[in-house]
Amino acid sequence: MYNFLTELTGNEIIAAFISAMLPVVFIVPFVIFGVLAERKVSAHIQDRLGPMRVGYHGVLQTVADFFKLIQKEDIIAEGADRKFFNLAPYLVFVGSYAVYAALPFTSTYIGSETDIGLFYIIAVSGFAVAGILMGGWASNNKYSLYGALRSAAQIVSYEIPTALVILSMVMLTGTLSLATMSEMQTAYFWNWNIFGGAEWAFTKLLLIPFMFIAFIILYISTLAEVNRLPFDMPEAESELVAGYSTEYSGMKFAMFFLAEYGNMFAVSALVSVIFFGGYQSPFGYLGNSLGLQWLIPYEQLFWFALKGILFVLVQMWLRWTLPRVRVDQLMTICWKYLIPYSFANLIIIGLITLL
Amino acid sequence: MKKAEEIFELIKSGFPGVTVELSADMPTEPIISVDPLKVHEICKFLRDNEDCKFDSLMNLSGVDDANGEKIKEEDDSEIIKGGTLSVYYHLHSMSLNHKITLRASAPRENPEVESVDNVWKAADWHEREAYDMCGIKFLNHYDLRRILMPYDWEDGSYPLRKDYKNPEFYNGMKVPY
Amino acid sequence: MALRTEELILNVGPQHPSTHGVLRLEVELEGELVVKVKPHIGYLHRCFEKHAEAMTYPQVIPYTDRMDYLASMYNNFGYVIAVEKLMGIEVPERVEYIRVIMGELQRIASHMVALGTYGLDLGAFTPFLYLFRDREKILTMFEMTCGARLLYNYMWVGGLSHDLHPDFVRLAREFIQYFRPNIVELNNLLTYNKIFIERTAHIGILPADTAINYGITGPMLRASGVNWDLRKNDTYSIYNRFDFDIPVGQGHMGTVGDCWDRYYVRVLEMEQSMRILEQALDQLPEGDINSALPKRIKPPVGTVYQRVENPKGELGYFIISDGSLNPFRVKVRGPSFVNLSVINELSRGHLIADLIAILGSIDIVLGEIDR
Amino acid sequence: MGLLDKEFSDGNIVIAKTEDLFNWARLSSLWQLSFGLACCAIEMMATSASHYDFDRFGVMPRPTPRQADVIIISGTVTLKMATRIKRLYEQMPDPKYIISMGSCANCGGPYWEHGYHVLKGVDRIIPVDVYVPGCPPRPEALLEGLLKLQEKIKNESLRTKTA
Repeated sequence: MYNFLTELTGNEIIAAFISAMLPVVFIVPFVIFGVLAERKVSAHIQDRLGPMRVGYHGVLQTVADFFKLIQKEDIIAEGADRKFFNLAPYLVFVGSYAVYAALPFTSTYIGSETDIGLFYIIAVSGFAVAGILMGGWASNNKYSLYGALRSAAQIVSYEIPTALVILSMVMLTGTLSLATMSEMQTAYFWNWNIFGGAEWAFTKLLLIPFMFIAFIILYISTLAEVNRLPFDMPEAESELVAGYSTEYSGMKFAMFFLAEYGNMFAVSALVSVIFFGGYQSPFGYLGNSLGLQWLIPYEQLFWFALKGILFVLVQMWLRWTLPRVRVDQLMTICWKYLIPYSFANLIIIGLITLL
Repeated sequence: MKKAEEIFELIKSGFPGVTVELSADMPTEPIISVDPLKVHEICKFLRDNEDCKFDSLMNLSGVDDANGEKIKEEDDSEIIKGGTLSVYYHLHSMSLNHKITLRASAPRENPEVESVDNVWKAADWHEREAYDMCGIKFLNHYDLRRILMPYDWEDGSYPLRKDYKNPEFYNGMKVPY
Repeated sequence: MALRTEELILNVGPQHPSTHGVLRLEVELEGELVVKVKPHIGYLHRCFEKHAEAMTYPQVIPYTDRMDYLASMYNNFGYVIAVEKLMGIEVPERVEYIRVIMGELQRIASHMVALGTYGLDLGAFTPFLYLFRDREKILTMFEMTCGARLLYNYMWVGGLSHDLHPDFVRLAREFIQYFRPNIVELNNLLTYNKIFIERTAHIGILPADTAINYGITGPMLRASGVNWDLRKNDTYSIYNRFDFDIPVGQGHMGTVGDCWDRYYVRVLEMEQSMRILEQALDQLPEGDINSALPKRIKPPVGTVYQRVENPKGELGYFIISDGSLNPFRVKVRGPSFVNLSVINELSRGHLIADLIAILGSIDIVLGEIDR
Repeated sequence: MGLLDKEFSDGNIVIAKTEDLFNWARLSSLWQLSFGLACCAIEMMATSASHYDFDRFGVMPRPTPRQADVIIISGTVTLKMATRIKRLYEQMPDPKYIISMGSCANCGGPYWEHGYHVLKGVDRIIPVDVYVPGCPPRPEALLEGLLKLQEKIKNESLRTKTA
């Protein structure tokens, strides 16, 4: 995309700027949709209606929330460390936003056609930890501090199983680029990695169970990385009031909110790229059969968004069904179960690919 | 299962020289009056004695008996001089399923009663409440602070005394309607 | 300068999402470990006992409503039978039955809030709303009978304020039919959830002897394995006519007397309450509810201590009468007041998340702790 | 409170439209502080629960005062609690609103005469926007109070100071 824009405009800076701003066009509507969906999904799970009064069935609820939040007074407590306090929400947002640079939305649109997309995503999502830790510390509030420390411990721990699963997938596909990985799972859904990849061999059948294990491990650890219930330790409402965001008001709080929902989609998209073919359609393209080549990218965007949103909906479903685990149990799940299993999985997948 | 009279006899024989009285004319429950400075010993005895086994304290209440001399003040309010404040103990034995009520009355000017909170832990908060509300001082209580009223409430102002007068202001907030 | 460590003091409350009101806990923490909990109460001290001294006997009843506002019917119940005992009033059969019906419905409603908010404390939001939805049905029945949803002033000394609504019996039966499957749903959703069990089993274990020494009563005591229910062991009203069991904690998932047991005892108690309800509805006699209402309520000089099994434990009224129209002294022994005093014992050495779980399992109502 | 320090002397169409948008946003997204005091808090919970569903009006509970717009004083305010409520109110960012729910918060309710430890009306310490009478008010009454508050916000203006 960047190369295309450079040719079009002839200016690297403008091209970089435009390609950097493009995900906003996606994220903001998604967050508006996501927050509303969260409230509607939770409401319907809980036998009620959710927002109904703002627009038709409350569709404008998040818009109203947004306009209200920009009107709110920006409070910085006297004991807070102003510099870090102000910086933190942006850092958290950067952490979740930067991930979008490497996500292939369609076969033609990808922010940065880097070869090490997976590596980049793992690295850059660490930004959020720094931001949360900074915000929690700078707030000078004990609840925030607890939230921040929990969050740091949690995200850092869960990076490991994520990385291990991704590593095993890299072994299978032989690429670190998300675009290539999506491209390899083309055509029909039985070519997806979750069904053993595109290569037709007896190893494909052997791989399927281990792929499912890898998928479950990855999904659980991404759930923990974005601090969603049952792993929402950092903001555990009933224990830590609102965790690291306790002291934030107005727009800065909205940034945290934006980052959270942005992150939710980012990790869901990552899961879908790695296991479910990313932007690939499960049963061929309408554009191909109709002979309309220009239609294909739009179809791909549709499938990409659909898969991402599906996983986001699962995250919501889990959130409104399960209770929260305790902080030490969280660590137990990670270090005693997920990491050993993902190691074993890594070895087995490695052996199968050798066959 | 023992009757109040039998328990009364037990206490009397266990503590010679200590004033204990039984008022059995009450319509619903007989009450044993005991010396406020011997309450701890008697309660311990009642808890540990094989025939009593009062293992739980149901209730402990501080009461202003208002039996002293009522003096009219200039502003038409009354204050009470003399008389007693009482503490009522409702004991119950879960294993033997019998109950007894004790009363310890202390003089109003110096209401000191022994604490029983190391006999029954349940007494801890009840005693703090009786102190908070009636101003009864429990000797040997490890942590006798106000419990319901704010810690900075005026000293010597105990709401459940019959001659309690409400302050006009507390922390700059008007108290009366 | 040498490095040193000290405990961190965290103030939980009075405004905190899971203190169930305006309780304040001063928690000493070592990292996430709780070293000591110091409860500060009194943020809702509404001077009940002073009001009781200034009001006539019937006028006190609305104030009893406002103590344990989740179990108002039962607060009325305890107070009126205490005064009746003092005056020696026998109430008609129908009144006794209606009181038991109301009391048991109230017990179910109170346990619903207890279980729902307990789920909420552990992060499960949905069971809370399901239980509140079902609770509305009970409130509707109460409203039909006496016009109020929460604070009823329904039981009077010697009688009741209103007779049952003609539809009441049918609705109550329908409610039992409706609610039984919902308990199963609750169990599937929350009780037997693996995460929930992990969070509550082996947490905050209360041994039976400690419980008795602290004066703990109600579901909390029963969860510690003590078979003790005032409805059976110190029976009042007509509870001796009904056939029901007393659920006790058995340590199904962990140790006897842990948070899960305290939770589960309440689930089982709802079922037992429905059994009592069914029997009471079947036996409900006809009759005049007002025949025993005294013209003037002026009890003789004397004292009475009457205790009843409130949904939270032993609710005792100690009334001293000096023969006038106003009580001389009313002291209330609130179950939550006593139950809460054990929190330091229970939560020492647990994590801060467990402290919330333990606090929730005690099921406190601040209105009654502070009175 | 006026939202801007200086008044706009003559309203023009731009200000009027912006104002409408902002008022609409404020009134449709009133996040309440999840904070209960006494009996009324149970009715407040019932209002948030499935049957009455506060969420329909965009009311969402927030546990921290920093993110709340409206605080519902649901129950008796005691002297010990009064200073804390004042502090909570001060911790909330502007624009903020207060619903006083129930007789106790309005005027002391049944505790007005002998309540030596009860503050006779929360308006003695913080300004109240809407009073909801009742002991406790039914959930419908609280919803009505919320609608009244929305009406009030609708008529707020950037041009004149309202308080």
